[in-house]
Amino acid sequence: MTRVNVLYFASLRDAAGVASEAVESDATDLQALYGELRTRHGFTLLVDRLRVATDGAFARWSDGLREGSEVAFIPPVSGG
Amino acid sequence: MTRVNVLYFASLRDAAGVASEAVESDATDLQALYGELRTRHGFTLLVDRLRVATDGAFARWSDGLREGSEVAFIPPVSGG
Amino acid sequence: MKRFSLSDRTFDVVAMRGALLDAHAGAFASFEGWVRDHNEGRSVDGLRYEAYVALAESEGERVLDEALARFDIVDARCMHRIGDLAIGDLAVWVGVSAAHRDAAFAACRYIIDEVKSRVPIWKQERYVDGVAGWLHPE
Amino acid sequence: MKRFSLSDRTFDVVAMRGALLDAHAGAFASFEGWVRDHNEGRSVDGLRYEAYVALAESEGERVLDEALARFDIVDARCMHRIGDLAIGDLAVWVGVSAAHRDAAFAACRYIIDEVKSRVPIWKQERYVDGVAGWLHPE
Repeated sequence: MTRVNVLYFASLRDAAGVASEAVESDATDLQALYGELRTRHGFTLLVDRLRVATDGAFARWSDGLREGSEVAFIPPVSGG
Repeated sequence: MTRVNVLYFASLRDAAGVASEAVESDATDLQALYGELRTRHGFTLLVDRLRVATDGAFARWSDGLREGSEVAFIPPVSGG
Repeated sequence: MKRFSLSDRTFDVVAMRGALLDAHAGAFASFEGWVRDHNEGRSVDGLRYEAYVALAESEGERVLDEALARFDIVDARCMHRIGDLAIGDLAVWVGVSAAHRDAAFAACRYIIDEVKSRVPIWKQERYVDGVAGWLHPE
Repeated sequence: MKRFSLSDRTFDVVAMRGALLDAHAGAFASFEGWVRDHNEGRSVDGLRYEAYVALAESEGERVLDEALARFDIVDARCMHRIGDLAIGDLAVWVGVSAAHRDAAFAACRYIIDEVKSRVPIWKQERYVDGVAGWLHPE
């Protein structure tokens, strides 16, 4: 099991009901982690509409989970 | 003879030595008037690089001279 | 030096512009996004911007770095509001100084386009009829 | 109402911009031309703008009218300095408000391009080495 801190923004935060949570997971990569959390929280956004970041930098969905890292799922942005 | 008031700007004014002058001319159109004044003042700008205006509005070189009107020769502009 | 920044309160456009005044720069282009009173036919009451601050700051800075590398400009800045905004509030400001206007316009356009499409900031509109939603454009 | 104007002294950009603030307009693009310290390799000390005032005002107004007709914008303004200017002085200002940024940028660019190419204003540069000339671009 790898322990990470997950950040939620915008509609993902509304759906999760929290801005962040500590998660323990056996997921082999970030895409699998999102799949688990999507099931748990009922997220409607599919993975191909998101980007993912770890520790404040964009990451690849195929990256593995690093113990103690911060993982953020980035819904389509709407600044400006 | 038609009497007009001619305005000079920028390098034309420097060459003429005056900002405006009263001119009496037999010129049949504004292009011929410019030709006369070019000879008199030694203007280097050829007519095809200028535009012409009468009484504050752009005019055609083929327009005739109107008694008492204000004629301006417009060198290439360089605002902005 | 930081060229991109987030601000949780009204910011001073005059000071931002002043920082770009330069004796070598003949041209200055700027863009501002304001909160409109309508969007796609609905009356808007105000809006809220939220950011993933650490990543928004680094990605915003990257956009500005790209603009400086791609275009023949002297300098550039971008500021984006976060938090609650009312109708008529300034949401985003971009300013670019350059020797000539082609580069100033092109870089200004590049920066606002990239900030809108890449920087992790989200907008939640409050409508006059009460329903609010986060905007996640396709 | 006049949207184009000439000014023989420093003008207030903040007030000009304020006049374009509008609850319907989400986008604002502006352009400023400043007096540079060099032009085509020569050191510039300052410059003088002269206008055929009556025709410059009517032709400038026509440019603004065209912009309002061609682009989906809310409003626009342009101010051009005349007289003596020093390095760093603001020579020309264009501001455009619109619902969306495409039209704001396009109209802003149109206005400055047309003003530069059509409005009877002439620039005389003063060089550090003393020689000054009126610019009459090909």
